[in-house]
Amino acid sequence: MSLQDAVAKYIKDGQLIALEGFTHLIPHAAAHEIIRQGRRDLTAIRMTPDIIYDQMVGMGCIKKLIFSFMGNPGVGLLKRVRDSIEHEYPSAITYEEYSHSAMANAYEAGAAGLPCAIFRGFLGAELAKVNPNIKHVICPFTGEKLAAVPSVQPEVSVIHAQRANKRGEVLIEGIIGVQKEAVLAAQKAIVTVEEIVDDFDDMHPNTCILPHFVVDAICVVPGGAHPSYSHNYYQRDNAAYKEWAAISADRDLFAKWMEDNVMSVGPEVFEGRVAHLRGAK
Amino acid sequence: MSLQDAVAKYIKDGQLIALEGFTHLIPHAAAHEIIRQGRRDLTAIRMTPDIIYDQMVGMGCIKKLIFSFMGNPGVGLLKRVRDSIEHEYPSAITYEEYSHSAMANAYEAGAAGLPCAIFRGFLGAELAKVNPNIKHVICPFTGEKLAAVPSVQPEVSVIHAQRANKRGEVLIEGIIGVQKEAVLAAQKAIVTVEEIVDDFDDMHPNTCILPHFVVDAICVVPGGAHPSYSHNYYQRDNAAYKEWAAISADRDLFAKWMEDNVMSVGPEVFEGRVAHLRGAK
Amino acid sequence: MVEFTPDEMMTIAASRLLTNDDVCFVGIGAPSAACNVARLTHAPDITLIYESGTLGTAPNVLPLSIGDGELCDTAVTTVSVPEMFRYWLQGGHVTVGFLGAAQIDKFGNLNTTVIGDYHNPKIRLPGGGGAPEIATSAHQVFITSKQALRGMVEAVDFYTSLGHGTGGNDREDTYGVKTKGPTVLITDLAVWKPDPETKEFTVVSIHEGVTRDDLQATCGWSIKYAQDVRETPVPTELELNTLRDLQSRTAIAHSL
Amino acid sequence: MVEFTPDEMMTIAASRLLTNDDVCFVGIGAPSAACNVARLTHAPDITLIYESGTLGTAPNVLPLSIGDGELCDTAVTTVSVPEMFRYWLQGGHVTVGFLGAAQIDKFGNLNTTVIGDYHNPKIRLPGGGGAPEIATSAHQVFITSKQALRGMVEAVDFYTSLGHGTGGNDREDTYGVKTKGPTVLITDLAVWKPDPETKEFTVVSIHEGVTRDDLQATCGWSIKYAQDVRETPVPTELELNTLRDLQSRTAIAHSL
Repeated sequence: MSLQDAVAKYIKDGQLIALEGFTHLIPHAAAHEIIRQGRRDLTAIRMTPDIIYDQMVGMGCIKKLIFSFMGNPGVGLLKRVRDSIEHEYPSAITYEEYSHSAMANAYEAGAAGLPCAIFRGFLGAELAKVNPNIKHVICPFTGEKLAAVPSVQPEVSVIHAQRANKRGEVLIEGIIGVQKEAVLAAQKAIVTVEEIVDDFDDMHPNTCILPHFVVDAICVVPGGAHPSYSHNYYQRDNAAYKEWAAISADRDLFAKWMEDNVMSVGPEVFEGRVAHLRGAK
Repeated sequence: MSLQDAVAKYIKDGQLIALEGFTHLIPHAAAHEIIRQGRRDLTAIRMTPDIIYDQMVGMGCIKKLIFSFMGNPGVGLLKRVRDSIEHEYPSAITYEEYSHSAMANAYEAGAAGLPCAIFRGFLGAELAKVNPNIKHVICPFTGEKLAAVPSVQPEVSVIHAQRANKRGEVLIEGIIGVQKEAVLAAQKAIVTVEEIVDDFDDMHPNTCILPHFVVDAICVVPGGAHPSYSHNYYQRDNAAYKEWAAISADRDLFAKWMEDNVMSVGPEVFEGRVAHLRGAK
Repeated sequence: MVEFTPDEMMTIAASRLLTNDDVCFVGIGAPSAACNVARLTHAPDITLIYESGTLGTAPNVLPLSIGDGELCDTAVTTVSVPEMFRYWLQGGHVTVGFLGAAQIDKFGNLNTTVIGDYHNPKIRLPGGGGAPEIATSAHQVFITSKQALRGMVEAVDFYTSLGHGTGGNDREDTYGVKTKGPTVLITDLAVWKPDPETKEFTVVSIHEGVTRDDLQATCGWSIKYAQDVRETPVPTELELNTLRDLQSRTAIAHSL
Repeated sequence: MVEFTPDEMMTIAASRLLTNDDVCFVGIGAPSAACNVARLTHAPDITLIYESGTLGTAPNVLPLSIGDGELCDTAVTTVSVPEMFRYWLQGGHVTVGFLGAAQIDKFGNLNTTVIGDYHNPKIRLPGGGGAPEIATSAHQVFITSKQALRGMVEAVDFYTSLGHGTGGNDREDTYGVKTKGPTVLITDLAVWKPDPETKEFTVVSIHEGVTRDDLQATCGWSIKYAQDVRETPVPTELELNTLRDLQSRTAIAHSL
């Protein structure tokens, strides 16, 4: 399925969505397609909102963020998200904030079909006071007070993966993050991949592979993670991450960059963006 | 470390221990060493007590079993355990019984350092009435009543794995069961392996490897899983499993078999037992 | 005319109920044979899951244990046992759970735990294993059982896993379980389905050559019949050959 | 005589506190540099864990992000993020958690969430990420921070992660936390350790060329000094070369 068709079919205004990827395999191409199709009022979950959610917030797609660390990794802050939070530009967003541990547990619980996750968390941490969705349960055996958070259950999850095969199975390897959990926790899952191969013969028996029945759309977008990376395909474009700081800091520069690099192009541009990052190591 | 030394050093009478392996990689050699050293009053945890716990119960090592399925897989019942439960021969044992889901969750919670596991379980299942350690918690978000069980936290866990390297890392692949959880949940871990290699170069990045700091003793016992199997080393000895039914059914035959095949030999016999099972496929 | 045994009929009747879209949580024995016959005949794309963690497996021979190497060798991937029970079973991905039992009652409640009192057992059975949660997490449950008076009983000695409880809407009303529960019982003599109202298993088709007296003589409760009882179609040559080939490959492999 | 910058001194002083037996949960920036200098000098067997799931990693260049491919390529194994936080951090295997912050108070409570009111922020910072649970699950916590009045404050605006709370035994008494918490603060000007009773950070060694006035001018609380304040040993040539080589390899790699 084309990425355009998959986004049009599965992602609707007002939905609860997750685009995941823990620095590796971030679905940039899919995020840009969502922006191009003008989705609005999304509640967007992500452990580490970085450039793609900065772009989606800056373009007015998102009304609420659910997250645990909001930054341009290794570079700095997300200026479009800050502009929205601090100055309501282009519109105000609300947010619901957790720790990594809480969100990782919440994804795990979502994948496990549970309504909540329990863990030892937020001890002395003030988020528990400002987020009413951080509650507690008492262990019935030891009396210990454990943190409880609602499980993550997106209506649609979107991830990028290395490849799929003709049976519709999806391979993820390297830093696998919470992508498997994001897919299993969701009602629908869209996966962009570098390529589709005939089969996955000779894989290690315990490789992270998603079977066909948990994936709703597979879209081939070579380079679709750029400037994030695909282990065994191309490297991270660190320069692009650093450049984002200046683009994001200026409303007009941001608007022009989005027009030139997102709005007036399509998913096919990603392949060219990673040409210089392939085979480097 | 020799298996004799590892068992002597770490396993003491009266302890809470787990020997794990889900049909694959069952630590038979280690179980035999525990029997030879005459350990008593052990509380022995295992999802699937099969031949090794039948042997340990029959030889009087165990005072209590914690389990979820007690059988000779694909063959039938465990006659030594039944003789103990039904006729207190050679001694009475008590037991604490769960479902696979409960025990898998309890191992997972033990590995995660939590006092209990919660899951959707035992709905309409009578074990919840006869096992006082099956309790419930209420989800603070949805009000759903979820099952809760204490986490598994063995004093010592024993597993068999394919191989270790010189840094003390342990590789497990194929059907990995709950072995990683058993090791992480335990205070001490003994691992028997087929061999020690220099290093694990060229492994898949997401392979199940236990780092050195969670393993206390590594003992080389080629064939140490027999009649269970080691993926990539030798096949399961199905004939031996079938033969066990007759041996286990008769007290005298059992005693003689144990004398001949366990008490009067050592871990070195295992290598010969798997010779005909290597490379068969 | 093709000759076949009641066991073969049971396995083949069960295999016919499976589809390409099913994700089956498979137990050892008749369920395993049925699922693989389905895969090798009309449902090549069926997904078979064994609780050892092998996901999407396609064994060339039937496993003796739930964790034979063959299952791992042919699987799409093999995951840990905690993941299997948390993500794949409890996560709601299993469409059909396949169970057997030492005792079954007319509402599909199953006992594999104990004959007699739990604390003073006459016979201590293996226990539930995966069954308690398969019975409630799988979208629906198929049961296979050979008919015998001591197996098909008016009341099971112990609820290892929930079927339809005391019948009617007891499953949801008393236990809050929203999955369908047992939707079919396939024995060596007949195929049974729950009455839509009472949820009591009623005979919907009888295997060739079996009489109603045969059925009642091997069943501990008073049997009810559906309005329209058919004869179970006999195994086709393809079905029978597939099953027998599978079993002979298995016999050779397990005698190694 | 070897020349070095305050930043270099901070990183090297931090690296010296790590041992071969440590299992470090490493953050990006100064902690990452310190851990890798330790690994490349006196602690070659140290285990470094990054929250992206890379366990036992040995990067040849410093990662720009917590999930650079280099971390995975050189790791013993790479696990999922839920496993990292559940089994490895919460499971109690991390001996040293390495944290930094936008604001720190004298008890090692850290703020990376917000300047101003949480609901009406003056500056919205990135948030806690792994810090809230690293601070309480790691056996002990090392903190690195450049000294500045706006960073080293009398009271943090928001408790992103718990240090010693209000001091004394507050950490255990109020929150039930049994791990040690912050045991050292390494700044670009000095090394600080908590007073055994009050748990207030006190200066135990001052970097070469730094005066007590320099320290107080860049610290928002009234500084206490240990009885025996030393001068921090200057970087050795090996330490400095190791750090600089690492940083130049990193600069080259990141400019690709």
